[in-house]
Amino acid sequence: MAVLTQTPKPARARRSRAGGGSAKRTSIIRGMIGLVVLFVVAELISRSGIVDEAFLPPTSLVLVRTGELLVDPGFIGAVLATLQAWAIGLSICIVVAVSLGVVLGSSRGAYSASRAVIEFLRPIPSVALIPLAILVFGNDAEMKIALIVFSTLWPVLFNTIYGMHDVDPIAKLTAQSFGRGRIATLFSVSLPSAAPFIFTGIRIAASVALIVAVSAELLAGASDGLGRWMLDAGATGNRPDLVYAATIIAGLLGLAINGVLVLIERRFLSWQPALRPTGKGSE
Amino acid sequence: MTITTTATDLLTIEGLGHVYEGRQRHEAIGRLDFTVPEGAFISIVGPSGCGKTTMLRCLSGLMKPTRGTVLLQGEPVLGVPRDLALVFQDYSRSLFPWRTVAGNIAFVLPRRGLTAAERKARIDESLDAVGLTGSADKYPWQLSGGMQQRVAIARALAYRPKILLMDEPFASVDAQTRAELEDLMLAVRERFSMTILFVTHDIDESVYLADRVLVLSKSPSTIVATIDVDLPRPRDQVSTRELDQFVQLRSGIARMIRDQSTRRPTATASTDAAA
Amino acid sequence: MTITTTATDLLTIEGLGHVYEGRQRHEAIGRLDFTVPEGAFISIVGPSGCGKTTMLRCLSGLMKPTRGTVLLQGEPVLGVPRDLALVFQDYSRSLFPWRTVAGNIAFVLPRRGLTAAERKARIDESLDAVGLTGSADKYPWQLSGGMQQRVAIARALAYRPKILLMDEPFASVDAQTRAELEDLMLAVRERFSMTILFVTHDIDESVYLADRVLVLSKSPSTIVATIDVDLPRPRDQVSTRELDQFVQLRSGIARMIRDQSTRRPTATASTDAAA
Amino acid sequence: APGAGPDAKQTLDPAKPVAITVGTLPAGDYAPLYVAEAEGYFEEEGLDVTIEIIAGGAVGVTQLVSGDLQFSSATWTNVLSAVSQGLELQVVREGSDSNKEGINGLIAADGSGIESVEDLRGKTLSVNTLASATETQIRDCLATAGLDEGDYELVEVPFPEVGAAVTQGRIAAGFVPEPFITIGKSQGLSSILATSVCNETQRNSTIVTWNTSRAYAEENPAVVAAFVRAMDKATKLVIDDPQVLIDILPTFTTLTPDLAAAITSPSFVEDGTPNIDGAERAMKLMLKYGLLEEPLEDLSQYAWQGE
Amino acid sequence: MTEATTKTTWMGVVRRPRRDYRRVREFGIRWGALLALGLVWELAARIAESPFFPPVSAIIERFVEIWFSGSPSSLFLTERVGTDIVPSLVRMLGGWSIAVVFAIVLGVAIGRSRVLGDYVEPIIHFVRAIPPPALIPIFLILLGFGNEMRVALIAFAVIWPVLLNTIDGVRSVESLHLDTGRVFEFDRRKVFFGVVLPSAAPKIFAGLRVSLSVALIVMVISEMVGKPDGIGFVILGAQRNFRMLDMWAGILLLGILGYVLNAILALVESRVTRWHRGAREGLS
Ligand SMILES: Nc1ncnc2c1ncn2[C@@H]1O[C@H](COP(=O)(O)OP(=O)(O)OP(=O)(O)O)[C@@H](O)[C@H]1O
Ligand SMILES: Nc1ncnc2c1ncn2[C@@H]1O[C@H](COP(=O)(O)OP(=O)(O)OP(=O)(O)O)[C@@H](O)[C@H]1O
Ligand SMILES: [Mg+2]
Ligand SMILES: [Mg+2]
Repeated sequence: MAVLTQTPKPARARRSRAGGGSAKRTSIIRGMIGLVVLFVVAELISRSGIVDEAFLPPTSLVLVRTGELLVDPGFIGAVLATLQAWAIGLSICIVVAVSLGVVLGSSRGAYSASRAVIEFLRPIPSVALIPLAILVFGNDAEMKIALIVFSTLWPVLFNTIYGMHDVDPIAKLTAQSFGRGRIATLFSVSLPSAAPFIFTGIRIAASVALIVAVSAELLAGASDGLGRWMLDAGATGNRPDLVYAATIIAGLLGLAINGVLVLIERRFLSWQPALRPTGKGSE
Repeated sequence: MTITTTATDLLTIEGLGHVYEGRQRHEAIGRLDFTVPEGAFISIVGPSGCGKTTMLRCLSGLMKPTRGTVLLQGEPVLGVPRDLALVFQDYSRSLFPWRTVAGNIAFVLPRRGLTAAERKARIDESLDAVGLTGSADKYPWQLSGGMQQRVAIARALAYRPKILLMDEPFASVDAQTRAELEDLMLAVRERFSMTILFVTHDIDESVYLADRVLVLSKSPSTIVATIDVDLPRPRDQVSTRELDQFVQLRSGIARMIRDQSTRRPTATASTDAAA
Repeated sequence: MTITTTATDLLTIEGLGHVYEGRQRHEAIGRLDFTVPEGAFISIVGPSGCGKTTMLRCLSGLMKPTRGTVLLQGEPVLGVPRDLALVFQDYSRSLFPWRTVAGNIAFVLPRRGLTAAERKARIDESLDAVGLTGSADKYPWQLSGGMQQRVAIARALAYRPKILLMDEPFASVDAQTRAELEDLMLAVRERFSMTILFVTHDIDESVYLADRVLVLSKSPSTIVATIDVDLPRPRDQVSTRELDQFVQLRSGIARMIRDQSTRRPTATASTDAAA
Repeated sequence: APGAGPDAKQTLDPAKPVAITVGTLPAGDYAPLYVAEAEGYFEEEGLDVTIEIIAGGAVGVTQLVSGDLQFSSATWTNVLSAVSQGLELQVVREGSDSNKEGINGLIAADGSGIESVEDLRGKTLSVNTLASATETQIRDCLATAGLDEGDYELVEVPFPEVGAAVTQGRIAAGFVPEPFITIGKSQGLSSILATSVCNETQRNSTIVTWNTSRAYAEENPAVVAAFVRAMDKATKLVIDDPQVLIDILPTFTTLTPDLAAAITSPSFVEDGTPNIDGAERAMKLMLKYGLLEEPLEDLSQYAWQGE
Repeated sequence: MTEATTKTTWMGVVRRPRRDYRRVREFGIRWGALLALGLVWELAARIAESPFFPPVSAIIERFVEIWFSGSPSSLFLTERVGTDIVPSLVRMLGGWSIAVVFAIVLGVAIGRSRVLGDYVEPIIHFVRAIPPPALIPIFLILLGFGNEMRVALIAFAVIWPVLLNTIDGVRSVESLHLDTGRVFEFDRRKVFFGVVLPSAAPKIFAGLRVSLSVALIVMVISEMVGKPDGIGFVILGAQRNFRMLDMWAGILLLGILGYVLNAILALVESRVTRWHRGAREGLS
């Protein structure tokens, strides 16, 4: 009789999610390994002599500078100034973009009325608006915040709209069939169901906000902040090591922010297929 | 309790028809006219794809039919009427994955007018009725298919609707549980004086539960037969099913459905097969 | 064709057990030991939530059981074996919404070794077999629940597996179609000499189709009874079901399931109720 | 503001200081502002000064007009561009000029074969900002040396990146000011053209100007006068005592004290009265290189007439 | 639901006209809103008379003058289209396409493999938080001032939204679809193109849309150093010389470009994910 052949698939060890602690530890360790590899590669490039060390200092040196900067009160002050603008800008953005996204994602009319305006405004780069922002808001935190809000609005808005359009109609019908009105359905079905996707938007926005904050400081020479600090270190002191150290700190900030957001997501959105502890067949 | 024509009509369906538009236009419902008296238990049977789900959607106001009207106590149904609940055929998708079983049920309870203790009691009671006492804190995706289906039923029961529409609600449960759920439906119907429309593929079940069975033709569907079921109540899983009348009714309906399913032209006349 | 113990065992299940880990640990399968002879048609019945779906997932290699082994022709199953197909209980979610009905079926056909005409023939043939000839170009979400379920069946049949696992595949179709599909299963089993494991809640169906019925206890499940069905073949919807032996078998199984479902302690001994 | 009106006294009461915000950049040319602040000259004049870092001369000018800043540093080129577009500005003081060798220049890598201006023919060189005073300066110097506009290509490279770009041969030479010339020496880069003194025009041209908006100047002549006096005093101090500059540089830039001592100090202007001839020369270059379309009439109206 | 509609459909009259009407109305609303915005701007600018905020009419006039006042033989395009718009667009699309391909492939890999995700996700979140302007020096050193640097910078910035959305989309693929693929012995390619991509497509497209506007933004940033060409330089140069009309014309150009590119993308999207809309809207 016919001989059945088995797929020559190696036994893929299904990672036990039972010991959540140990699984978390493995993934942290793996992440560290990844970062270490990144720095080793960067060190090799900077030592390879492709570029003069005077201009591209060795990564190890930059890391030493990074360590020094972390205890430099002047530098920390600059970082805090940036973070403050970041936090305010992102909060405003989330409130505005999510509520706008919910309205536009659930109403056809509002969606079509806004589309042309949005599509037109969205690609206008915040950097092109810097002089105007300075004009209207002055050269300090308000200007940065305005630019942050303007540029982070879009990822959150779009992910919210997409998320709202992606809700399973049966779920919406269910709520309606139990007498929930449009608004209630919106809050109790559409919003939770779109939440993971909105959250991805927020994660994108969180780093865009950081980028815009630092860029605005760097390009507009804002009066305070990490970007201003980098500008000074580069332009008046010719200290590329310090500039790169500050760049690394910008990256580390992003990593930390993302870490916090992931924790929040695990805590509140653990029902998603991707995060289920015993995902059926998810490997 | 048998239904007489003098009872008030809760729902009046007149010339109902539905066509799914789109590139492939499909006429799902041809023309349906019937009434649902208050407190009635009506079973609906018909070949797969004949438009039963479509019909329930139209009755519940979730979908606007392309033709005809649905009147609830004489008023046209525009939105979903208060006090109406629907158990979806696609139960697994109608449960909210971000809420636990208890959370899914709590979701449909009215926000006001219930104390916390009452809410809890309702949830426990309805879970108990469908045999899921221990699963209140699980998520839907941690349950088996049949258990999910029972959660959907429990949710509808906890809502205590006046009109309950059920779309093949027992398709995924075992025979024994099914029998228990059938009796549960009869009991809650009495207790809360609900009006129930019940779509099923199980002909025995349709007869066992109902005051009246509607047999639909295949798509575009029309009513092939309206069969009043005069079996005595209270009904009993063993003795009722042994009645001659029951056996007659079910084989009559089975024959009609067979006629519909096989690929012969649709029967035209609406006949009263029994009673 | 009846199964004798001398037939080659295709699948051997030894000490199979599964525990769902997580915050709420759940032991779904207690311990299962059984064998599936080549070419057998085995029905599996058991109360809702007892672990039937879990078992099929383990057998098919989609999930690694926490205990025990599954041997396919003596080799442990690690991945999904080639030539194995599974009809999921959650049919509506297992269809690809971005492909038409025909596309869903074409998708599982091997890319090589079939000409375009052969592919088309296979698709048409399988759609025809489940009575969906006209729906080839529709999308799954344009179909009724029962039609979607039949697409899932057609897809598995078109694949022409050697081993076919089916999880309540007829739950959403009407009685007449169900009977036709039952006979279809028997026919394809003969024609392509498939080995079929068939989960169902319909006890009549389990007996009518199978060479052997496995009755599972409630969760954590064990085998309550292994019942060899010695009904003559070919089977017939009317005459087979009228046989005394058939009636005996089904009532025996029904009793066993009733014992499982009601909240009494699990029966311990595995008994051969009939045969 | 107290003492408003053209006839008011030109001094302020130190007991009731007037708050002003001054925009500038953290570089040597702007040191007098920091000195005046550090030495308390502003306080003596009745000014409470906040120093704000600006993105560049042009943006600073925008902020003057919007009222965000009361004074800010820029160049004549910035000012003339702005007034040609209808922004009302006044230059109140000149800060530094170009009359000194070694404060800026074109640098090239040693051994790259680029040793004189003539070697730049057909090559790419950099300035930090195009459409600015530095562009006109470079073009003017190269024209003096015999290179026409088509003989070379100009690209924009920020000062800190010039060293790397030149070393790697991505550009033949790049324009940098101090401290990059001094730093470059230790990295194998040397100046092939001292742009500050490349011809008579450049030798006499102003680099930094201190400006305010016309409206502010008209309404607050006493404040402007006080600001000017404090700045003049600080400028004189820096010129008289070079150590003052060396000491103050590390406080507002990231220069190390060693480097601050090593670099060529800017050429501060002793009498900072706005120089209309210098402005004329800047305008001619702007017209020549397309930064202005039409000549402006009566440049003296853009200079603060003072006490 | 009126008797009239009942009759028309009953007699088999196709319901096309109604749908066309809806389209027209949507079109009207969409452009009406933009027009209204423009009018408000025009009025406000005329009243305020700020040199920094000129009226729209003047901006449009200048916009046409700079780029669209050429001879009929050159389709009314001026020479400046060749130096301002074309190089920018080529770089932007180049960087964007490279990033998109890379991001989708990487995103699927990470979305499918927990282990790979564990290793590289921290790197991704680290690197994506670095502001592109801060990277200009490194890119300058490694790639020079030419197009390579600009394309690389654009690609670098654009990759993140697509990557993140792809990972997210892939992780939320219906697990039963993957199981179905395993049961029917789909090979990797088939799983990738047949299951994962289509089902993640809606989310990937959300990322693509965001990334398109990011690409325009970074295009402008990248044109602030190096060769003086492109839209970014036009805007920047105008800002430096206080030519507010030119600057606004440049911003208008960016808006229009963004709109057009996005419209093209939306068209592709609606083609590719037609099933999705059907599946989501078909029931209501
Ligand atoms: N969204 C849709 N678009 C187009 N056609 C549809 C849509 N939904 C259902 N149909 C078609 O309408 C017909 C009736 O579907 P419906 O779901 O009402 O059937 P049903 O009686 O509930 O069948 P089943 O017993 O199989 O659930 C079917 O032929 C189906 O193909
Ligand atoms: N992902 C999961 N996580 C935790 N528990 C689960 C999960 N999936 C199933 N279970 C539990 O395992 C038990 C067996 O589930 P399974 O789906 O195998 O039952 P079944 O026999 O197929 O039932 P049905 O006939 O209702 O489909 C159930 O009690 C269910 O609650
Ligand atoms: Mg249905
Ligand atoms: Mg199951």
